[in-house]
Amino acid sequence: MQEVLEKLAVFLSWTMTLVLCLCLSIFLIYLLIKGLPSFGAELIFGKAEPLKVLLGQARVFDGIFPAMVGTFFLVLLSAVLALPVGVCSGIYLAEYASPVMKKLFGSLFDILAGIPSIVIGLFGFSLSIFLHNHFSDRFGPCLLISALSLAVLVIPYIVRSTQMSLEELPSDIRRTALALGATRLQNIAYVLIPNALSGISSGLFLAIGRCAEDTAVILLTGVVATAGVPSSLLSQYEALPFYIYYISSQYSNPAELSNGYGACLVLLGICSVLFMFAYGLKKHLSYRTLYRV
Amino acid sequence: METKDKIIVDGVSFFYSSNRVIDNVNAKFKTHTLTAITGPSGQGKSTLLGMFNGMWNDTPGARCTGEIQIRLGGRWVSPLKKEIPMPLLRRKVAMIFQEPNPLPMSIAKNMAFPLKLAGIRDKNIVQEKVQRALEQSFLWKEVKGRLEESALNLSGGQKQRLCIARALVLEPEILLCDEPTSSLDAKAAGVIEELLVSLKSNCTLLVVSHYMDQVRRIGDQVMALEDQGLKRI
Amino acid sequence: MSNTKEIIARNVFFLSAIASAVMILAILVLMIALGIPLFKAGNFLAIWTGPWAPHKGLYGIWPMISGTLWIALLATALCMPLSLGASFVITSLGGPRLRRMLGTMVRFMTGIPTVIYGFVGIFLLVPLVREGIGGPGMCVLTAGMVLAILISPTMILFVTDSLLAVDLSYVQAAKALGANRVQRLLYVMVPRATGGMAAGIILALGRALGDTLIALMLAGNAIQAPRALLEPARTLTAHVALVKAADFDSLEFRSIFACGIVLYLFATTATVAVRVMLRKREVPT
Amino acid sequence: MKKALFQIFVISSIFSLLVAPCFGEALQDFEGQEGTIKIAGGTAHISVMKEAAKQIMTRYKDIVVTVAGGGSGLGIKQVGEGLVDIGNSGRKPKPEEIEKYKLKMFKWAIDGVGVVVNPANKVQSLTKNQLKDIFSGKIDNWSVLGGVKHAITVYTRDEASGTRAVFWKKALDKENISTKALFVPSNGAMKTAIANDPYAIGYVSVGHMDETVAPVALDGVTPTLDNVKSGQYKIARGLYSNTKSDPSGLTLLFINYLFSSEGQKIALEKGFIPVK
Repeated sequence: MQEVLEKLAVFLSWTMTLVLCLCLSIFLIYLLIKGLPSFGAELIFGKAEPLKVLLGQARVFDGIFPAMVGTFFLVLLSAVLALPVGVCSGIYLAEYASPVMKKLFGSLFDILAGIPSIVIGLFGFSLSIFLHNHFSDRFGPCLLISALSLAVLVIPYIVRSTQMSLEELPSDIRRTALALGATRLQNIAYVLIPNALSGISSGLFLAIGRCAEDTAVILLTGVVATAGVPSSLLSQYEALPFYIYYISSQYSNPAELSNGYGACLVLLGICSVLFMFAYGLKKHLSYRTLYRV
Repeated sequence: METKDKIIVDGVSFFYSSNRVIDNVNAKFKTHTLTAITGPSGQGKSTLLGMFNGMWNDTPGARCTGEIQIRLGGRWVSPLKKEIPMPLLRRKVAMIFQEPNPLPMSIAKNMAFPLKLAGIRDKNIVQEKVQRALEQSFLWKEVKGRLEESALNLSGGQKQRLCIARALVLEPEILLCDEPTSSLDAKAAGVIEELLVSLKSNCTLLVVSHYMDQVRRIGDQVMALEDQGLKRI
Repeated sequence: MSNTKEIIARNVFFLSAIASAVMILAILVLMIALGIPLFKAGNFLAIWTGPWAPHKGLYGIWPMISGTLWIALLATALCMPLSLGASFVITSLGGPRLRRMLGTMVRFMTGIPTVIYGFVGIFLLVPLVREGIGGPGMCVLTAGMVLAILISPTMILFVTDSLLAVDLSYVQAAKALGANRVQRLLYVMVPRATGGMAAGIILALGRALGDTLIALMLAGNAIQAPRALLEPARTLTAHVALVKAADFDSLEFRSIFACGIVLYLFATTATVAVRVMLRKREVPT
Repeated sequence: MKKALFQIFVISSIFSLLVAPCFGEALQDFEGQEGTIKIAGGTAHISVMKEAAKQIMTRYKDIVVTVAGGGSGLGIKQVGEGLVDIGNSGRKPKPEEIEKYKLKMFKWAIDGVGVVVNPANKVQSLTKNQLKDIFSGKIDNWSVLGGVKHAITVYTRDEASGTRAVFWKKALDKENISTKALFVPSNGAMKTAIANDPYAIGYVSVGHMDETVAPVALDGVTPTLDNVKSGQYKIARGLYSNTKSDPSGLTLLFINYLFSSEGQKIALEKGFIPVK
């Protein structure tokens, strides 16, 4: 009886693994078959000349260039906003916080990490309305608001990766500079942070990947179907994931749909490279940054 | 030789969480002597050393009672009461660890690192101090042509001597050594022993070691940490 | 001199932590504050349990709560066998090379953007379900299936980690007693990793509850509480995404803050549950 | 770099002078202007808005036109709050909306709202009562209407949609829409959904209809541009672009452009009935 159960468990495990692999393969193959034909300069630049577009002399209307630029700025801005706050909070938690504070903040960041992105998007949306009504008409859902909201979304990742990579430094490294008369801050700046850099950057890569793929937040905070290359922080913008969402529900001809598949491949490429970078730097730390243990 | 007291330990106990690690230790260490401390492992020899340069002061769960007095620059200070900023204390009470711990940078940078921490940036002074410290630690001849190489490429014994030199660069009055030879082969250990003895002219040394013969060889005074107490032998 | 620097730095670090933490509370407070007009307007209970019929002045979000639960629970249920099976293969059953390959595959899956799953779901799975099983195609089942794949890496990584965290000495002991790989897995590793495995399942459930795009793209967004797998449904998240288009001052618009609050509570409950389970695991048994 | 830009500017100005007669006057008014026009709201309008934006942005590099959907309700609200410069609506703004936000309405085209099914569907003609029964869920299988034996999938739009408002009032006489109906967020999405689902029924702006969907004759009248124009097909509505008080600057130029011969030509090309 027991033996049968064991055999069954093994059989089911293999079957399930196979099913999972099969699902993933079908998914990828389907995407490649549909997406590869549209791959090329025209996917990105449409009918405009690539060089002119890159020099800012021509505008793209039927390619994904504006969406790519929008996503790039969005990700860059969110990283710039989230990185200092996240790293500083991580340093505080790892190096200064008392055990009670550690627990308290740890729980809070866990909660923040678990909040659905649409809720954070809603927060950003409300914030933009608030700013609009109380400060200046120029505010509204825009690139800056989206980047701010995305920063809130990914701060827990950066905090956690910073905290964990500092905490897992061996005490050897930790006390070297201290024994040489370093102040706490000197120790952090000259020894701990440089040694924890790979962990911190793996967290940063995860954060960037998350920013690049998230659709729910930007859906509420300023992404639009047509905006061209964003001209300022307060302008609306296009973004790759939204483009894919938009095309999926309202493509008007087969060419647009095929562009959608192409955009899927581009986004998939960007995100998987970012995530693989993160795992390459610090595999285990990345797991825990994403899913906490 | 002066025979003034350098360190006075008076009824010191150490607790980690709720465990008593060291119980009511009393001792005196004289200037320009080398005191060797021995004893079975797990009795808190390293812990004891760490109390002299305040290594435990920020560790959650660690607690000391009693009093330690150290005479620095003619003034008595207490590391346990934090009468002096810890970085300043540690510049004068240097420490060497069991595992040589050069930082992942060049030999020259490693040597200049404590000076950088102390805010000394004048190139000439730095160079002069670095050279003197390397000479004191029998390392200058071996490394003078390769100061820009990574410190991690040195042999184990050289690494440990580099760490000693790095500690000496701030001209400490006391040098705490935690099992400085136990990760080295016999030959390298011999060099370190010789080096430590020669340093008595500069500082007061406390050397923790579990090699009884080594302890006898180098110590002016030998103490054993047993059953949580420190006894002279 | 360097002392002031120390103090400044310390405070900067501390304030950063405070600022990020305040965000979390600010989000909740803002949502409650903005939802107040809705709570005041009518029957408080009806908001959570009533139907959604804006033209009749009914702004209940029960259909969305129900839709969220249906889809998330279905996804978790479908994901569980997949993930447990894959975790068993990765931790014990597979050979070293296969383990590495599967590990890489799972890590790769964490990087696949949600919207792409949705995209492929619309054009590949929806017609399959519609023709093969019936119904409108866009339904609880379709969304649940895609969501199951989406959350599987979360569960697999977490469960794998918990299994591998089991003290090696136990495993060695069992090995010395003649237990084979399967027996070591089933009788030594799994019983000791239950806390972590349960935490992984809840974490994945949390992700399923909070996901927007899959349901928005694949579940049909109908405003009824679903009663079968082939019926369309609308999740709280999709509702937020759809109704943000409404008039800001209207009660209809305010209802999305009620959705936000419910989602926030769901997510926080899941997080707390995970923490509690992991704390249990830390206690040696 | 700057010099190069200047050269390009000179060359393109000369070029544009040469070809200027080809462009209508309204487009030329944008010459020398810079800034952003934000447009949101009605999704029936999007094709025209996008084309107009493309015309303007291709010619004038310092002007950015952003186009977002969201539905008529959103358009009216957002322009009222000053979040966008032009808020489109596929229904006439309600008197209280006009008063509250001091809206100025510009109706630049006429459109109809027609029922559509998948081209594979044999049922392409319904009575009004059948339509009401389908949308309320009383008729739930195509076989009842002489089609294949498969459940009907009803698609509808959200409350913010002007298309829904018009359809609900004029075609369904304000009768219930089943809660089982699937929701899509725009006219474009409705068309795509119907084109992909052989058992679907929905309603869409007549301007959006193409060969991927089949129009359904209602009480014998097919929703086509001609039938809307002649008044035979009753479910018609205006396409409005609304501004908060009188438009000025770029916004005014854009509205003017919509009413220019070119703007009206775009409307015609995109399947609407120009007002001029």
